[in-house]
Amino acid sequence: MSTPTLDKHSAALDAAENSAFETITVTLRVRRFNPEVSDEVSWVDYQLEMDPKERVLDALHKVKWEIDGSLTFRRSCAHGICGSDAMRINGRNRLACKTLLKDINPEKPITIEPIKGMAVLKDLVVDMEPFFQAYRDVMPFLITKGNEPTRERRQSAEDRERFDDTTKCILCAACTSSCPVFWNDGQYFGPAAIVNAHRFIFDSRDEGGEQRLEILNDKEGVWRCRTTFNCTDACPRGIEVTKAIQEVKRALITRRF
Amino acid sequence: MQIHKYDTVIVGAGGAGMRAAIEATKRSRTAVLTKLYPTRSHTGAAQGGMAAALANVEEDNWEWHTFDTIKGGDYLVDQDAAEILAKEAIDAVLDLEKMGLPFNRTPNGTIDQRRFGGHTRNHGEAAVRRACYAADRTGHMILQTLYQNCVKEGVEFFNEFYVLDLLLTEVDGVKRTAGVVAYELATGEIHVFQAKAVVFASGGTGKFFKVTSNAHTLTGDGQAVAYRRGLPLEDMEFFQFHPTGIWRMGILLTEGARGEGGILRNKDGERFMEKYAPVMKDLASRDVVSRAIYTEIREGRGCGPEGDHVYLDLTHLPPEQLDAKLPDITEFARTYLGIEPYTDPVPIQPTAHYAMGGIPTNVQGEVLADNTTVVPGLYAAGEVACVSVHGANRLGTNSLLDINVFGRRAGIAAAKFAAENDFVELPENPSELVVSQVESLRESTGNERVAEIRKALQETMDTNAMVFRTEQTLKQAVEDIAELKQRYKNVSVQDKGKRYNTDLLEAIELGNLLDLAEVLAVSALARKESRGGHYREDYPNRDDVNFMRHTMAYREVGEDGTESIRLDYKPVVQTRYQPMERKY
Amino acid sequence: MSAETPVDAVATSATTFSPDNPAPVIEPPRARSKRTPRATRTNFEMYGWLFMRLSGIVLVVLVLGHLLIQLVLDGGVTKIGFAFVAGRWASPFWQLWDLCMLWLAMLHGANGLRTVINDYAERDTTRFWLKWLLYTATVFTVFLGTLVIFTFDPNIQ
Amino acid sequence: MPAGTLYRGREGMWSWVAHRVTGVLIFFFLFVHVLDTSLVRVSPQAYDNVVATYKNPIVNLMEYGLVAAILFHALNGLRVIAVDFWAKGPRYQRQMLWSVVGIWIVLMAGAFYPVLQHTLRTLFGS
Ligand SMILES: Cc1cc2nc3c(=O)[nH]c(=O)nc-3n(C[C@H](O)[C@H](O)[C@H](O)COP(=O)(O)OP(=O)(O)OC[C@H]3O[C@@H](n4cnc5c(N)ncnc54)[C@H](O)[C@@H]3O)c2cc1C
Ligand code: HEM
Ligand code: SF4
Ligand code: F3S
Ligand code: FES
Repeated sequence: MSTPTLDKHSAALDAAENSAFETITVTLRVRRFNPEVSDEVSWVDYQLEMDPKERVLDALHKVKWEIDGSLTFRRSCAHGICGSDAMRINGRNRLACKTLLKDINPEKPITIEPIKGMAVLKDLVVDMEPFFQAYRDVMPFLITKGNEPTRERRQSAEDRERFDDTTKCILCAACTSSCPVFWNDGQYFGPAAIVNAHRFIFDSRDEGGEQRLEILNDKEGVWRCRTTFNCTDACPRGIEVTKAIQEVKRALITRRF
Repeated sequence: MQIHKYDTVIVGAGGAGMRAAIEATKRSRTAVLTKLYPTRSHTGAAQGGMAAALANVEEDNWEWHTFDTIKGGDYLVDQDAAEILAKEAIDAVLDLEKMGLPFNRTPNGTIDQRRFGGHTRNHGEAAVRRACYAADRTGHMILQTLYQNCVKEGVEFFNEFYVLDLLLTEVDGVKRTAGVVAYELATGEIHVFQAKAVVFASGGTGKFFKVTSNAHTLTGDGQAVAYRRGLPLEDMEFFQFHPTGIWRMGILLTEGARGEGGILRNKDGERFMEKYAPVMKDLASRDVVSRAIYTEIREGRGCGPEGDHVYLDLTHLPPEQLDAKLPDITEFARTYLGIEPYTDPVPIQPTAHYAMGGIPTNVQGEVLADNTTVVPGLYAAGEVACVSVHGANRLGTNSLLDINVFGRRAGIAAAKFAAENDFVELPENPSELVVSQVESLRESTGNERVAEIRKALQETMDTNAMVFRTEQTLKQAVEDIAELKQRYKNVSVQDKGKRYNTDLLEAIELGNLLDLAEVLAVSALARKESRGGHYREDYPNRDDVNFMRHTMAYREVGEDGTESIRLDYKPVVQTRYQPMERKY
Repeated sequence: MSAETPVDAVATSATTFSPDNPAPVIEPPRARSKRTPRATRTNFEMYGWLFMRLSGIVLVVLVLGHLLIQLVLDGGVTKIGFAFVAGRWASPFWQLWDLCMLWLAMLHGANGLRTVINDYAERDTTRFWLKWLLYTATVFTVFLGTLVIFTFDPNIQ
Repeated sequence: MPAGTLYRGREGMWSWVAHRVTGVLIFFFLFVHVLDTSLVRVSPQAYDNVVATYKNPIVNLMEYGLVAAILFHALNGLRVIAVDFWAKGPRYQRQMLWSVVGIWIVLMAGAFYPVLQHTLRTLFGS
């Protein structure tokens, strides 16, 4: 049995535990839009007493629950696993539930807007259908030929590791809606769809890679990516999105020659 | 109002709903209604693994798994169901693998397995490696894989549709399933779905607790809808408290962390589980560990300035192992606590996690209207249902298994029923109840706010109906809930619009939580014994003579419109295993 | 049809599917949406992309070399004049150099501008006319440049 | 400013913006450059007249700007190619960008006198 670690209480642990609930005043500056009320977009400031260790989602909830119930946003899990609450916080795409106030300079007003490049339906809610359509278009499912084996398909640990990174995607759209190419006309498949294609193209069990590559070889496919890395910076799951896109590009080139 | 007609309607697109949909779509015209986009379902939050006696890494068999499940459930498990669960587990895992799920692999390329609480070799001798896993995001991979296969099969989804009512029509004195009523979030429109068969797979109800691993959206809608339509709820007093939630936040840190060698320690650095469960130690079943943690805290050995938590210590594990096997939960500790798990122990406390109880079903997933009669055409699977394979306490990894095994069964059975039967006529004015519910909330000018009532509900549940319960605390809970239900009548919403009115839906969800919390408290009050997840300090022992039976709670409406709860009981199915004392 | 074929497999296929006669599994790829691009089946975008990288690498040598000679060595811009040009184009090496540079840079730039237009032009007609302008200008410039390099006459007048 | 704020992308995004702007700039310059050079087909005088205007300090300064644009575009182009073809490229894109900027500054400093010497001489005498 290893020795107790408690005498070497680190500063971080101390800080975490001694979090007597101290609050500061933060200003949320939210971009609001409700077509039932007005065609105009407005920015509304909310002053809140919050603990800096709370999440931006907590602040939004505080507004909704205590100030204005009509503020509308999507959320579910509250810990960065369901992909509901991607939004633009201080100009950058993030998950509201994975962003602590203290990490985004709560001294200044925190701006909150819907993600870019998708139709805004109300406040922070955008139309996700085109996003999921692009996902469905890359055939995101295992394609195999021949008879099913009786037991599992074998796969070496290395082969499994090959596509591990891209299996983490939660389809939050933070990447796609941060991509300058996507903002223009929304026709580009977008990084999320490519990430999910990558997950199958590099799965040793899959035999549909060729078809997926053909789809992504299209005019609106991988070649539109300009390596701006916004997607990689935005991904809350830490997926190396641009790297995955480059790997798909290279796979296309090597298989076409 | 719009009316749609489908052979089979599935409510919920979590693991259970989508597993059912894959089967049902192949066999009948199927619609899946879900209040969240399918990939947002809380199955995606599950971390640790899915149990199946594959015996890929060490000797194991489904019979041991059955035993562990029954013992884990403190013998309240229906043993025929547990047997099916353990037996079909193997195919359930292999099916998922064939659908593409990227499990972690052993050196020879088969599915890797790890240890989990309560899973043992040869009836309790030692921990066994039975949990199939994909790092610490097994649920995520299951949810993604099932959604991918729904895309492949062309399953028809109605996303962001809230099912708010179940339609039952009496035909020749028998209540039969006619369909469901749903509210479309985007437009505020009411939709009636006429269906031959309906499968409820709408998940858990943990949001009536404050510290919980459950999502904001887990508000027990399915249970509440069925209950309001006169169907019973089984074993609602059994709620699982997971030992390791992030302190104060409730975000889960998987049991897999202890499966990989993590250790619980109190403020003196002592590995206290050695005292409570000498054999299984940190991997004893969840109810045992949660009680041990609270005992440590109560006896003054808790950590932190207020002594209100203990530590999950992973510091002795090599960082590479943490990165490979537990990347997500270590990330949670960093993000939400600012702690580095390589070097610091993580403050944790038990967190409300899983509803063992729910809508009673038989092993085909058919919903029961009482102890024996099935409701023709109505099915339930997943956390919303109570088969009962989990009895008084669910073993870790058995729920991901449950949703796959019984989701599949329910999907097949429902489609088969739809193929063999005709539509039942819709009741007159089918959307009446929902319309009046929605309209009265929208028009209410009351001065109560949803958030305040919900907060009060969560406070009373955390204080009075958590890990330790007594007659007194439970009475307090019942009293508080009754008062909150009165206040709820005066609740009003600020958003009066039609488009994406989540304000309104939160109010409806709160109504569901209140009903279910009441059932939980009343059922718990009546169960004067301690068993599994239900621990009564005033009755600390298991009482097989009086309470070896399932609770069935019915909603009764008196002549004058007053509501009350009637409790009834149902025998436990025992096949092979006689109840024994439960030791780990 | 062989004797083993179950009768009901044929009979029921007309209307509904039953549990024992599930609907046929549709082979992927599935019905595509309006948004889904028609499979182009050409590698045009890929070649364009590759050309940008390959020409880029060559251009580094050509353009930077050109800049070095024109602007840095031997007194920089000061020296440039008809005589200087005449001197350089007397050698086929420099003719070839400038020719390659002209072609590659123009094609590289034109293809780059094509993507820029694709990105920002919102309406199809705008897009069409802008591209038309681009291609005309490119063809004209390449043509003119080539002509000048090959028909250059140091003894003009 | 109800329209929404600017996206606060990081190095990757801004380097791309610069790459695109410089690329377009160079293209237009090239277009003009081919036109003026073709004057050598008209007459030496015509050519020398135009080139003479290049020796004007303002145009000379613009020339320095052009060099800046080309150098950045070329160096960053090489970085983009490295990102595309070197497996570790995406991971080191930021470091590579700062290297590009570093080299660019050094080269620009080096080009300062040679490119602008004419202007410096005319303005300040030699
Ligand atoms: C943090 C966490 C970790 C866990 N880890 C494990 C583990 O390692 N192993 C294990 O075996 N189990 C684990 N569990 C338990 C297990 O994940 C869940 O019990 C299981 O996923 C429930 O699946 P489900 O399909 O029943 O419900 P969910 O996945 O919750 O899905 C519910 C669905 O119903 C829909 N829905 C709800 N209400 C309505 C309505 N009114 N109208 C329409 N649709 C509705 C939702 O949109 C959603 O699609 C964990 C649970 C949690 C919370
Ligand atoms: C000197 C060496 C050069 C190199 C190494 C180089 C490299 C590149 C590369 C790799 C790209 C592709 C960028 C991407 O796809 O994201 C590119 C784009 C481009 N280049 Fe060059 N280039 C060079 C010179 C030129 C010249 C001389 C011109 C002008 C005629 C030019 C104009 C452009 C344009 C307009 C683009 C498109 C920009 C965009 O789409 O964002 N480049 N360059
Ligand atoms: S790749 Fe990352 S940012 Fe993009 S959808 Fe997936 S999880 Fe979100
Ligand atoms: S942001 Fe867009 S341009 Fe490429 S690197 Fe990412 S997809
Ligand atoms: S609420 Fe689930 S990701 Fe933020």
